[in-house]
Amino acid sequence: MAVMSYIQAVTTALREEMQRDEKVFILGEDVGKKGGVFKATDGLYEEFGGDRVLDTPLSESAIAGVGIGAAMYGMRPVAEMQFADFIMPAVNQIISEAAKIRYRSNNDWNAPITIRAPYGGGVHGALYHSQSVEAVFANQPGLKIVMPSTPFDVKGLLKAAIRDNDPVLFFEHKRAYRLIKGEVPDEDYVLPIGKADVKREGDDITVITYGLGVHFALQAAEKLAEDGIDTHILDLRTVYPLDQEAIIEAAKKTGKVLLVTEDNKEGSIIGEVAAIIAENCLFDLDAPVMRLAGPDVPAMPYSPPMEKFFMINPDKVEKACRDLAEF
Amino acid sequence: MAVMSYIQAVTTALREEMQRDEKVFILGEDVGKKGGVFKATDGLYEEFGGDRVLDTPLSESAIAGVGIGAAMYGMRPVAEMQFADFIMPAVNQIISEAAKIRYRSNNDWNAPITIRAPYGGGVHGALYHSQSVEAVFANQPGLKIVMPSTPFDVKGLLKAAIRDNDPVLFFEHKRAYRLIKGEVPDEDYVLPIGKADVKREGDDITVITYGLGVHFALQAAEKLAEDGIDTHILDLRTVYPLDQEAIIEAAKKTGKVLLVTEDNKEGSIIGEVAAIIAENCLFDLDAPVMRLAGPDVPAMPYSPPMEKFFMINPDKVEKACRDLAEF
Amino acid sequence: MGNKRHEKIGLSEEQVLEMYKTMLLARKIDERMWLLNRSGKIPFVISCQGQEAAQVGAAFALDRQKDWTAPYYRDLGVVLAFGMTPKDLMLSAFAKAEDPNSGGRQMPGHFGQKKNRILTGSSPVTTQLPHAVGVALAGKMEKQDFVSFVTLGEGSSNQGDFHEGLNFAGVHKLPVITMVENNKYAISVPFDRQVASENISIRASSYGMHGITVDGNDPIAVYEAVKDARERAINGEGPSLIEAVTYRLTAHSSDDDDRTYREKEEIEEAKKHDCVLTFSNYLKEVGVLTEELDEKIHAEVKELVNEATEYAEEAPYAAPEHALRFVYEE
Amino acid sequence: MGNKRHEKIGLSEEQVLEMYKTMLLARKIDERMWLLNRSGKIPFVISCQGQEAAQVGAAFALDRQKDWTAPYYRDLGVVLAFGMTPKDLMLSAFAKAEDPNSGGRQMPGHFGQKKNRILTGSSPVTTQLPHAVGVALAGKMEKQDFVSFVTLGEGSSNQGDFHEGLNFAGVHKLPVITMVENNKYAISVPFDRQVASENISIRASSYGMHGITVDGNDPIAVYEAVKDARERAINGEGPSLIEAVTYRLTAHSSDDDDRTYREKEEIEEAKKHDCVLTFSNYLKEVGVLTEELDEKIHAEVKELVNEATEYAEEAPYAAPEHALRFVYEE
Ligand SMILES: Cc1ncc(C[n+]2csc(CCOP(=O)(O)OP(=O)(O)O)c2C)c(N)n1
Ligand SMILES: Cc1ncc(C[n+]2csc(CCOP(=O)(O)OP(=O)(O)O)c2C)c(N)n1
Ligand SMILES: [Mg+2]
Ligand SMILES: [Mg+2]
Repeated sequence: MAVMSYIQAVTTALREEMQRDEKVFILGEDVGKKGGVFKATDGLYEEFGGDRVLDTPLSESAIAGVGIGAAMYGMRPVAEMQFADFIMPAVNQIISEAAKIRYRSNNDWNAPITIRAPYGGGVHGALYHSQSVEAVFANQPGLKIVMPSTPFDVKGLLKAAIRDNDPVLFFEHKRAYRLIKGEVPDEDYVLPIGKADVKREGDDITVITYGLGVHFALQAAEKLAEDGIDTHILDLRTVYPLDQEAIIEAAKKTGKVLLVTEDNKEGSIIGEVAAIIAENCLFDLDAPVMRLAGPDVPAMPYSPPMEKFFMINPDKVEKACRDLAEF
Repeated sequence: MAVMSYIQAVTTALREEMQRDEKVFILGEDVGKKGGVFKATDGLYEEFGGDRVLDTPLSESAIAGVGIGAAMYGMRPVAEMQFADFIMPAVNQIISEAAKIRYRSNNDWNAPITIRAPYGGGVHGALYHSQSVEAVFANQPGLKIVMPSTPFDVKGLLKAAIRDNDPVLFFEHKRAYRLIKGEVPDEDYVLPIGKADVKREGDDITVITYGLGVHFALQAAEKLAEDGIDTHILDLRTVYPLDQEAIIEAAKKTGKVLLVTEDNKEGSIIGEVAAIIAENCLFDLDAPVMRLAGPDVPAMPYSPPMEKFFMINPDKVEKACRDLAEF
Repeated sequence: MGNKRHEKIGLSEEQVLEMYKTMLLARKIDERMWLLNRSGKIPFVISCQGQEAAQVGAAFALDRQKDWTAPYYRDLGVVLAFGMTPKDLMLSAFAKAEDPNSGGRQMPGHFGQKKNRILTGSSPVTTQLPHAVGVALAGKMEKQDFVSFVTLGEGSSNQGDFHEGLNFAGVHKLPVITMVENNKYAISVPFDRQVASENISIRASSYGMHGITVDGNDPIAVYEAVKDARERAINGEGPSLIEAVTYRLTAHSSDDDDRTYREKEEIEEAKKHDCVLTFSNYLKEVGVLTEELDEKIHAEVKELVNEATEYAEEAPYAAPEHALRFVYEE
Repeated sequence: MGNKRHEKIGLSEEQVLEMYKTMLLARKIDERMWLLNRSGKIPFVISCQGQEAAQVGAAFALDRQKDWTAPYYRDLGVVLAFGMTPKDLMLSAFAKAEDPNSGGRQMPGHFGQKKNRILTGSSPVTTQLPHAVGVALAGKMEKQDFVSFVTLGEGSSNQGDFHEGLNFAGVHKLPVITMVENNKYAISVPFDRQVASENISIRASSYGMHGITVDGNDPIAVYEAVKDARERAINGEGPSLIEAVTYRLTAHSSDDDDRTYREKEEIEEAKKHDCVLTFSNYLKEVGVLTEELDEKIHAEVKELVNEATEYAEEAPYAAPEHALRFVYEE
């Protein structure tokens, strides 16, 4: 078992899948010679050649659309969007096409494409290199949206996404790329898409979150533990469709729920999590559902004071947890 | 005061605004000579000429993008997307551009564009002429999304949208176009964007909905009244950003809340409504929040039995209301 | 006995008769659908009428056992040539469970059938173009020798996906043939308010590919152009853009009334060049088609259409709850 | 005294000196930003280096009191010519409250300033092109006599918005000039893996517009091409597409390491044609610029850059809560 960074887990999963199945190939901007702007595909061009690690023109709709076509043929394309913010030109291909191909053809066709994109803030990326875009897609049956928090989850879930027979959006937190390290088994394994994961057992309050929020919650939980507050942490891992059962169980466990996202608050996927709780756990709650999120402004500003103001962090999570515990 | 159809209210609002302000112009596919595929712009080409009722090439991203450019210059473009389903190629222009222009320029620029699109099902429109697409945009601060239910609201809100100094998405229910009629004052009036509206006062249960759902709820309420169930109906009218105050008030009023949308359930805007209630009204609720929505399948099928199965209707609303009342 | 143009380019009598029959079949299915629509039996129809020559001419120039296609909604002629049956098409028109395109989930004109390598299509225009490029890319990666054939209207050639898809194909020299069926209108918008270039094929130069404009009313001319494009593709010379100039003989769809935006005279004039008529005349002139044979073909076609209509009308709908199936793999 | 090419096209000594100074100023601001970045004072820089001639040559051919522009992130030369000051630019680099582009909300290179008719720009490439078309449409509707000028990179010319925007402009014959600054790379992807056409200007024919490729290292050639395009636009002859062939002398941005994808020799070779250098040589050859004057200009520029840097470094950030302002009209 090796300790590796979040981004190394991405590269490892890609490499192993390409070795395992020659129908797997990568396409995107700068993924080839350069190895990606974040180096997620580093070394793959050298190992697998330019045909399987394909530098495309600067055209996200074509990257998605050509990938979908190849997937319908029977290939296993892994498309990279250079930043999640730049997935927007491909929305038509993703929502109108990828999501609906199986359904509209009555199961005759399917489009097993994986679309990877780095998302998230706290990297001085300003408005267009910091966004969380999952909510745009989290109302489209036919799609799955995976947002892993740890290197272990990255490897197992990215492999699962590539092998999945339906389209999967795979959002990687760009600040986690080098910040987050963890143990990753050398062997081949997959983790189930659609299943949330308890990252910490606790009895007093429940935090439900995903991505970098999981680490912020874990850090906050350490501090809270010092004061005898025991935090239960559920990592959604797949944010669409949600793991309702796990959410209900986690909410019922403590009766006090904090939902955390770094996306803008209104319309983010934690709204749906709150709705599931409101529908299913009303009489189990000891406090109103609480949400911690980015403010409802278009996106994270560039200047450090404003960026910090926008971005969630362990302190903000801790403070919200204390308020909830004291309720 | 004239009785007119929902679509006549659209045309009336457009005509009056174009007469009032010569900076207002219309652009879209087939809006000119043909008067729009639904005839929403009928007669305007004859009255205002081809320069102000502009038939564009078949390019939604250009329709939005050119409109945004003209709006930044100081015009008041009203862009038509032929069907809401076909707004997807324009998502980048709407989310990355229109929504963020004021914020990113620190208030130096603004983009007062109105984008109209017919949405909704029950018209044998199949997967791509029936969708509710509001959830795609309902997480984008800087945008406003208006979805009126009555001819009166259409006229007042469309005028307000055109005069608004920020971008507004204005979704019109295509089945309401000719189905729904109502009184519309002859004079010029605007209704406030961002405000929900009580469409029926009641004490037993609360239904919160929008668009065609309002009429289904009103019909159901009549039947329920016969059995002594008194229904309070809140029409959201603006689905983003939501009128939190009105939602909280309506939920508290009866303590039993049914949320209705014809969109797929998971990730629809009623999830956010439920979240607002879960945050603010926990101790005022006598029953779990209940949601009635389309099933989580990509979109409405064409064949009548499957379409009917998908689509909400007064009977489904009534049944849900009874379940809630009996809780 | 006129000039046998078809022979010069290697088309046999059997082939041209088969082409003629396919064109006629497409036309007659389409006409029947209008009747069914006007009598309230099917909610919607969108037509191939006027474009059969382009569709059938192109399809016959392909290897229909091997090549892949991503047709657009008017391509009745293409899908018939690729193996879809009149029954399949009528099942789709009636939205019945057995419809191989979508099981009644999509409107007619939204083709798709895996066994015949017809990619499933949607309503938003031009999205199929990058798909066809993707299939060509896959074929190249897998060292297959098929081509991928995609069609769209001239209005649709102004979507971003046209540009992005063709540039991708051009850069990677992929075996994909794009045929724009220029019927001069996009619903109500005429060519000159829609397309800024003098014609569509000139756009090929933006993508470093071969481009040509042909008379879309002449199935032999279209056959020749597509045959040539296919050879280029197979020889590694990359993609082609073909513009087939046609005319839309019907309204845009059963929901459209074209009298508000085009003159009756224009349509009357176009009808004189109706490709089914002119091809039939050609075949008669060159002695391939006799009156007798023509009658026989008409009768056969009619029989096929009748049979298909009856079958489809009787066939059951999918159960309401079937709407819940096949969102994801089951 | 060499051949005074600038005089032949009506450029005075003052004008060419002003152009030279603007190019130099752009270069020196950019160089300073790299220093600031490398010493950890600013998080990011994206460069104009190598493209100043194209930018300044183009801007000077416009009516800078009247015309509108939608520049892209490298266009330091354009925005300086349109009235943005070194101070404004340094305030943006330091993300300070007073930055007129965005108040420190956007990265440097995201220009915008209403008083100088510089449209606000974003990061997703090519979205500005339809905006410029929209401004041109508005100008035409309002019977104004300005043009709208938009730039982008050659990689960005493969986005759908390029096609959709230019086709719109072509159909409606709008007064918009699009200049593609072809610096041969889109981050790491070279021209031939990016663009399927032989050059960019050939794409003009897809939109029925005037197209021309010019040497982007020669400000006089670019000036001439844009001047001509502007006249066409003002005379109602419609839009133009100009390709200015340049080279990107730096890495893509301060986050990029270009050694992984291009040879040092290639860059060394390009530096020989560095436009600031070659233009300075030209001006000296034709006797417009003396060594003495050049030194004076350098000193002035240095002073401007120093002043701007100091001012911006000292200037305050916006308050944290300012992040909540201006989502909607207040
Ligand atoms: C993205 C998108 N926008 C709008 C429509 C509505 N629409 C359907 S067909 C059509 C016109 C298509 O014209 P053209 O491409 O010339 O094909 P034709 O119908 O003439 O064969 C339009 C606007 C659509 N289907 N997709
Ligand atoms: C839609 C979109 N996709 C990806 C990016 C990331 N990106 C920024 S610049 C760039 C390359 C642009 O190349 P080119 O258009 O040639 O301009 P240059 O930087 O060479 O001047 C890329 C891929 C982006 N900004 N927008
Ligand atoms: Mg057409
Ligand atoms: Mg470039």
